[in-house]
Amino acid sequence: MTRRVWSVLKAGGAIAVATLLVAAGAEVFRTPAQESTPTMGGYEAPVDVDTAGLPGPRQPIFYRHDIHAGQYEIDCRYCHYAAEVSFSPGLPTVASCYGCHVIVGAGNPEVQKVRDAHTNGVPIEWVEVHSLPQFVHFPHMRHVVNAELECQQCHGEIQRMPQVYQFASLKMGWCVSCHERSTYADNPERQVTTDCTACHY
Amino acid sequence: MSAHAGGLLAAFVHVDAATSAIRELKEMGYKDLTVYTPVPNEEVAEAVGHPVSPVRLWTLFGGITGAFLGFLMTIWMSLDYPMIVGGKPIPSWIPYVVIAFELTILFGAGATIAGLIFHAVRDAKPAAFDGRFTDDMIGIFVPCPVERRSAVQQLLQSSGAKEVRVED
Amino acid sequence: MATSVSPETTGTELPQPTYGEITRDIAATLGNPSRGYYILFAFVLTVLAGGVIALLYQVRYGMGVAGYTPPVMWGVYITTFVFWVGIAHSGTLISAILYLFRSAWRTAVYRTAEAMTVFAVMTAGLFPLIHVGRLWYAYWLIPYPNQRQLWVNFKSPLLWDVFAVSTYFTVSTLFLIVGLIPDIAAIRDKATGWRKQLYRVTSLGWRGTDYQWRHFTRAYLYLAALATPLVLSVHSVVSWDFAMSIVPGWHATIFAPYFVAGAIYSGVAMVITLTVPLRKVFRMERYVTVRHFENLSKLMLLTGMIVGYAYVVEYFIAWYGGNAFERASFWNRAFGDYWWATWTMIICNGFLPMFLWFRKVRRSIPALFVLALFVNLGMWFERFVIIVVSLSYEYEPYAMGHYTPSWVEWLILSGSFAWFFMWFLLFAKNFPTVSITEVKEIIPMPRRNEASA
Amino acid sequence: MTDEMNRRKFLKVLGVTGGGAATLAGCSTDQVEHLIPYLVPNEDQIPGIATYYASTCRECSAGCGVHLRVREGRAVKVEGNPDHPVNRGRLCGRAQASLQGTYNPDRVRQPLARNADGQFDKISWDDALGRVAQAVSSANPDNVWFVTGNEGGSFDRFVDEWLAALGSSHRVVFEPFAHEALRHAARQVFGVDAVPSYRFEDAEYVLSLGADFLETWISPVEQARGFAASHGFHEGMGRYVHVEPRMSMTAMSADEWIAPAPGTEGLLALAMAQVILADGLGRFPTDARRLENTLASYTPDAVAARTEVPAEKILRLAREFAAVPSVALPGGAGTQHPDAHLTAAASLLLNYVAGNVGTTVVFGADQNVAGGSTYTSLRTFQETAVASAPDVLFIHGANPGYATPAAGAAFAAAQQNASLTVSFSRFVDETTAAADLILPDHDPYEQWNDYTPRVGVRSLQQPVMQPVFDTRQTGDVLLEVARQVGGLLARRLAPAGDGATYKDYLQNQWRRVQRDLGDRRPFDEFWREALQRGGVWGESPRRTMRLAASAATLTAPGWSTPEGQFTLIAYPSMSLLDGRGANRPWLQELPDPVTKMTWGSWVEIHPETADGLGIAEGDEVEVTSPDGSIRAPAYLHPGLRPDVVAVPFGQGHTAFGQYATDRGANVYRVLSAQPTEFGGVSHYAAVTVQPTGAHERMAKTEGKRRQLGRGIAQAVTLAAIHEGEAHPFHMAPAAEPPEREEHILEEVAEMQREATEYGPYAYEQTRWGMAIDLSQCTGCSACVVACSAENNVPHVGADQIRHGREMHWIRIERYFEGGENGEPLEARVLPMMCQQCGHAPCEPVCPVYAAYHTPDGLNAQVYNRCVGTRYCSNNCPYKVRYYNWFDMSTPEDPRTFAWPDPMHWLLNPDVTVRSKGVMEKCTFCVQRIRGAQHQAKLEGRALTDGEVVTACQQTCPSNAIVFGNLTDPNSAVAQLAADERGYHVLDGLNTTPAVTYLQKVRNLVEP
Repeated sequence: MTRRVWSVLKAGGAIAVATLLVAAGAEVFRTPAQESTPTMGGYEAPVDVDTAGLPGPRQPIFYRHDIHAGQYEIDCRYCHYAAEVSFSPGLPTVASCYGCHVIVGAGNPEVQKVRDAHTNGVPIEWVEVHSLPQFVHFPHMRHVVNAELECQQCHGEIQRMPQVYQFASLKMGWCVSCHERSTYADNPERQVTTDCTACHY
Repeated sequence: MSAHAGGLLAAFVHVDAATSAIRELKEMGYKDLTVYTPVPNEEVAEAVGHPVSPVRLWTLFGGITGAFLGFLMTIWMSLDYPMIVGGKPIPSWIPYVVIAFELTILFGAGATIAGLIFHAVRDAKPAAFDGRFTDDMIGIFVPCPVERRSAVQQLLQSSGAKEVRVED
Repeated sequence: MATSVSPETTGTELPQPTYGEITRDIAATLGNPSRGYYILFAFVLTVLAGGVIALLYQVRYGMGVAGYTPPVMWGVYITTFVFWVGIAHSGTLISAILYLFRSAWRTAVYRTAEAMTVFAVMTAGLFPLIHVGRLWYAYWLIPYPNQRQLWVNFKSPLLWDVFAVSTYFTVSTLFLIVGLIPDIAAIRDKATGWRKQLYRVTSLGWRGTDYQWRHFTRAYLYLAALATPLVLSVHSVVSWDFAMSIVPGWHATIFAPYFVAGAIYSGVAMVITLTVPLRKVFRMERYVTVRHFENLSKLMLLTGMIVGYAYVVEYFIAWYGGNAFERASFWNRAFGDYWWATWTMIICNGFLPMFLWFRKVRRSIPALFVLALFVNLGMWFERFVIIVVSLSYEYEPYAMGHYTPSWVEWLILSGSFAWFFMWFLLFAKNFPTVSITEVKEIIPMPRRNEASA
Repeated sequence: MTDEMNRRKFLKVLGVTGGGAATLAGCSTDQVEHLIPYLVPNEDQIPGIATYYASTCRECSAGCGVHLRVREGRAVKVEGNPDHPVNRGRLCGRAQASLQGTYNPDRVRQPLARNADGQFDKISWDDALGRVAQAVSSANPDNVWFVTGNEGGSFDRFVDEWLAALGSSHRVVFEPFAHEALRHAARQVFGVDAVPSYRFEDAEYVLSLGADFLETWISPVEQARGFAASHGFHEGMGRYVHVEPRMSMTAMSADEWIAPAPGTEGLLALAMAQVILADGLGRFPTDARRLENTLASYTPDAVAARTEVPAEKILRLAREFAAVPSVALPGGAGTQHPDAHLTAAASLLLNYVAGNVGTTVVFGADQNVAGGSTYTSLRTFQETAVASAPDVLFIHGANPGYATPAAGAAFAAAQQNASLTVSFSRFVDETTAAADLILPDHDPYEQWNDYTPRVGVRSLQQPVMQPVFDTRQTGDVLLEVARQVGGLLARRLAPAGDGATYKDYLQNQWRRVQRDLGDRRPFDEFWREALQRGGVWGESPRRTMRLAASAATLTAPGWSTPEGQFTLIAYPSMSLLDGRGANRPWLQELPDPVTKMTWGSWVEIHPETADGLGIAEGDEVEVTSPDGSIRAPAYLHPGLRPDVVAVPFGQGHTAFGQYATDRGANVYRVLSAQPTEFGGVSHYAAVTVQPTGAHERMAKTEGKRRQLGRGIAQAVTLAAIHEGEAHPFHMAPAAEPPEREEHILEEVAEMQREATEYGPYAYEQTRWGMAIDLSQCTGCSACVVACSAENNVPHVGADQIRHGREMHWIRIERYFEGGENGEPLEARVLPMMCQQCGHAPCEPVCPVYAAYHTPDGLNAQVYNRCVGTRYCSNNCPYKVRYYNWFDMSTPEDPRTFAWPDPMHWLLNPDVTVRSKGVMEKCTFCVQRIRGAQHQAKLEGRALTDGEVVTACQQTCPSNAIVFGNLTDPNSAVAQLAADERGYHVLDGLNTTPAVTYLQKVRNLVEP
């Protein structure tokens, strides 16, 4: 069968199923996660934020992505150092925070927490924001290196977030909606896989 | 019991009496009789003289829709997220026949019921009723204005009605 | 419709009851239940509770609490599923097929059979759920649009089951309800108190008017026409669960007809099992007569012989086909670990029904009752043998194993019977188990000349 | 509380991970997980990426080199060290399970001291050290004893030095299987106390006199490699004859199995030597002539009666043996009966006259089989201890309280006499349970140490991760004690220096090693390289041997059992060895390669004998000897002489943790405590066998024992191959697929090309496949454990196994052939895992696509999609799908919980932990495939053949498994798949499996 015949079939089928399953048809044709390109530079993070109103979990330290990534335009991969090589993006070691904060931010109570963590040798227990079920394996490096995606595409405008919250649903339909319409960065001929064992094993 | 226009309600024991009464009433021009029988009875039906019920068309179209949707659904769904199983073609219509068949029956039956309800409700007209009609008696309700009632009652009794009641 | 029917074919004995008597007698079966009824009902509920507890236990700890022993991955649950689906079939056969064939004698028993069908399917439908490992995800078998954007595999016979069984349930329920409407109306006009309210609602405003009958008769006819191929398809589909696989002893073209015959066979047996006591309790001897039982037993004899023939063919083909695995499998059936199950099945289904050749047996209610019980037992074992015994002796000798059901499975099995009888008891006391309308229908309406003469 | 501390410490290095056994819940992403970053950057620890550290396996004396796969600071898998001369990257099952020792929930988590009412109290290290120091300083140095196992390295020397410094010489080395007979024989024949290395690869004829060289004897992995090279199919493949009253796993690979009268293997060897000498067949050294008189009386006819082996057969064996480079191996139970030293000596003579000594039997590269341990030295200790109560008794790395006759009664008595017993054991085994103080040692993978498996090979151990519990390395403990005791002890240990640790001591030793090797580099460089390689090794030295005078004094070995009794043969368990593996659930659940029994003991009885005694399989029998009796269910083993019963070692523990305690019977109870002439324990005993009337459903994984002519495990004779008749059995003539299928494949291919990256289904690109050469597979089951370790396969316990619910994704099927009406008994093994069928019957029946076919030819199983209808398993002809009957991964159900803390740290983070109600099966290690594909993609290149290695293939000691891309004609697997011996199991079903088996080749005698 050729793709054309299918698309016809698909179209016909789509209508049929829509009529057949009016009830919940919406989700079938759910729109992919909207993209957003980061706009860096000249951004002034608000000085004091109403923490009560912020979305996302409260972290042990009120770390401001909007200041670090937004105002000072520190590259995400400076702290999340493993994103280009590993499944896991990696979390900055307390030492690497301390690297700057030994000088910077004196007097700031939140910064003080980092310093204490370093001096007492007690690791910081961050609350996980983007968590996947254990039966899903998400290779960050493939998306960052090969697919050349911006972090913001899945994580949202991190550089504008005083407190990080989950931007995308991270549900399967969300992954698939992108995969099934994407092709390879280095080979537009080849469609990105929608094979189950790409993530589930 | 006065959701209906006034009229006469006659109860018959004998089927032939009832049928003759129906015929005569129709000759007198009473088209909108309501005849009650405890069981479906062909003589009565014949006397009343309705055409064959259109419900069967509902059945037919229901069935066809079912078959059509059955194939569309199965084929479209297997193409929407294609998966290879056991080296079989992705849309393989042969096994899908089963699904199509079942949906044919399902939709056919559903449509039949729908048709039954639709037509029964549509044809419904207000008329007086007596509990015995579901038991062992045949009932005829003749809606007629007061001035003509005596004539009709006359007719009904002569044709052997067990009792004739005036309903308002 | 059958207008003037001779007493011989009506099956009701002379003197024919009048319409009034019929309504009265049948309405009398409803009324307020006796103490015995409540005791029986309480017992049924207790057994059901046992089954439910067992099921919860299984869901909590996993399928392991059942006796499954790989390679036997299907056991009592699927066996019982097929058993109940089978039971369902004769109901539709008697109510739909015999209706199309205009065989008047069905009128007395078809309502019981039809109710049995519905409740049997309701019972059967539970088992696929009970037997899946992740009951809480069973709804994934339904093709509904979901955020995963995944659909179901329509190539899988299990999917066919989902559709076949649910369709069957819907259609047979509609069929039952439609048939009930005029009767309910009849009772409505006799009943009093809360029952009258119940019937007023459930009779959907039926009055037996000319136009109502006009559409009703048609609709009923077409429903019957649809139910007939359906009933044949459903058990064929169930049989394909097995026939479509490569398991020796399952992979056989004969399965569809074989299963359908078996289904009707077991169904008729169940009808007899139900009607005999019912008739006693409700004093229905006048309507449900020995003649009806004789007809039923003839039907049982016929299907029984088809089943018996299927057994013979199975073994013959296993030998004649020359497939080593097939042969081994069947040898194992007859002489392996499970010989007892196999022989129970062959004796109960193959040999015992042969007694029905004798008119005496056919007309003796007690004999029929006992025989029917044996057939029910035998038919359960038939499914057990086909499913469990075949699986226990497949291709890989190293992986062969022996399965024995656990207490959980026995509890759930008995619970399923309780579930079935619970519904049946409720039905029998609240709705006419003999069709008022159709029994009347085969008795000609009184005519004047008769009266004068 | 201390556990908590440990967990903290662990998490500190854990890096980014949820850790633990998260289970397969729905699709909910809402559990709150915490992320704990590293405190300080750890350059060789990138979250999500595995690091490998070299170390040494200390599960037995073989000392194989290992690589530990470390993820987020926790070791998750053991793999062989490819550079290591002993095992060349391969491992046995015991090594694969060694991490279950590290993460064992029953480890001693901190120092313990016995209180007044005999219970153990938790104490601090300071307290513990104080007590020991106090005891030592107040003790009479000459009354301090130190019992160790085979330490075989610097620690060995360290203990001696420590004792010497203290002024004691009472060092006792105890290793249960110490091969005293071999050493005794070497002394008698060549005058050296050594066990040579056997070079299988150089031998074309292998004659085993009871040696289970593929299971436990000396160095199984190394020998398996050599044996595969010699006996695996190739031009001029070797022949293998096994002589033993019992068919062991090793014997199952034999071309010919000869069951002589018990204890007469040596006699057979002597007769063969006699023939070779008399007929002048061998290439023997001239001085062998001196043996003529000694051997004269052992003509084949003379010994035929006693060995019950026909004379002409002996003659034939002798001729075959002498004709080609050959090797005779004494070992196993055959060298553990009272006359076993003679058997061993006889085999040395046989090797000598056949000219094998120096070629296939190499002295010089002597094996460290037991660190010089003898049973008699332990006896001496026991007697002295009873006479003069020891002040302090140290125990490290040995469990004599279990692994000696009468289940260690004598040692227990001696231990009772000691005023203080200090155990350094990691587990509360029988010996430790009776100790006063427990100072738990680090796990081998947590400590600095080294080991010398054989002369010329020095293997290093390094800590690959933070200690799991509050344990300390015994070396450091002893140094600390020395410091606290002060005085002579402290001063004499000066080389270690003040405040020095055991690591410093070790490095000093290695400075010496560097000097000996004449290495001029700075030490640090040498040390780092050694650590990276896992040790140092060079050409192993050879010594030429000449007969000693005593060689001529050799007499005939023998063994006799009174009328009406049976000969009991107690043999080492392949998985539990002497019982030290008994607390590793993976090993307990690993089916015995011969009987397929798990989780317990059994008594092997010949079916005829069983009939005679009215015993059916599963009946409990009582085996009684003058020294005691044991009870265990009977297993009817056709590969056994009717006058012999056999019982494996390893079970019947009274302590040693939840997995070992009160399971099966300890066969040591029926063995005589009397040392044999060669100073060992006799594993033979004359016993009576009585059914007790009890019966149990046995926890074994085998269904039928015969393959009912279905050609599952196939074999072909070498002769047939030479005549070009290696035609595998086919269920049905291999049929061409009808056109219908062709065009289906076309559509499907087209479909897939558009659908995915990994290439079309019609196999123009990748199709992953496997080839398994049955002529090399020995059934050692290492792959089974490796698979469990890689894929988080849980153990299910004895009860579930009785229900046939074992979970091993790969299983070793064992079928018996022949053995009836005269024809010889043959056993065949076949590793069976998911065949990844092209037309997989399991796929179409799944209602939810949980089982489907990936574009690269994998038969995938999506756990989180599975609803558990189990239809796929019914429809799988190979029965390789395994179902989660219970929840093995959550503690809610203690009956089946497989990962009690800290065992769950062993879980492979790359593989989903399956939960209750889902089907699972072999995935061809899809996580490794995808991992390799990701890596290749990152590096912008294509995958190369052999880049993806499955866990089973990686560990296979005999290199029987090859994995790769079937559609690449140049790949190793594709070429093997095209081999004339190749066949698919049940091919007639047209399932087109991706696994090709190559027939076993039997090198039979030409008739």
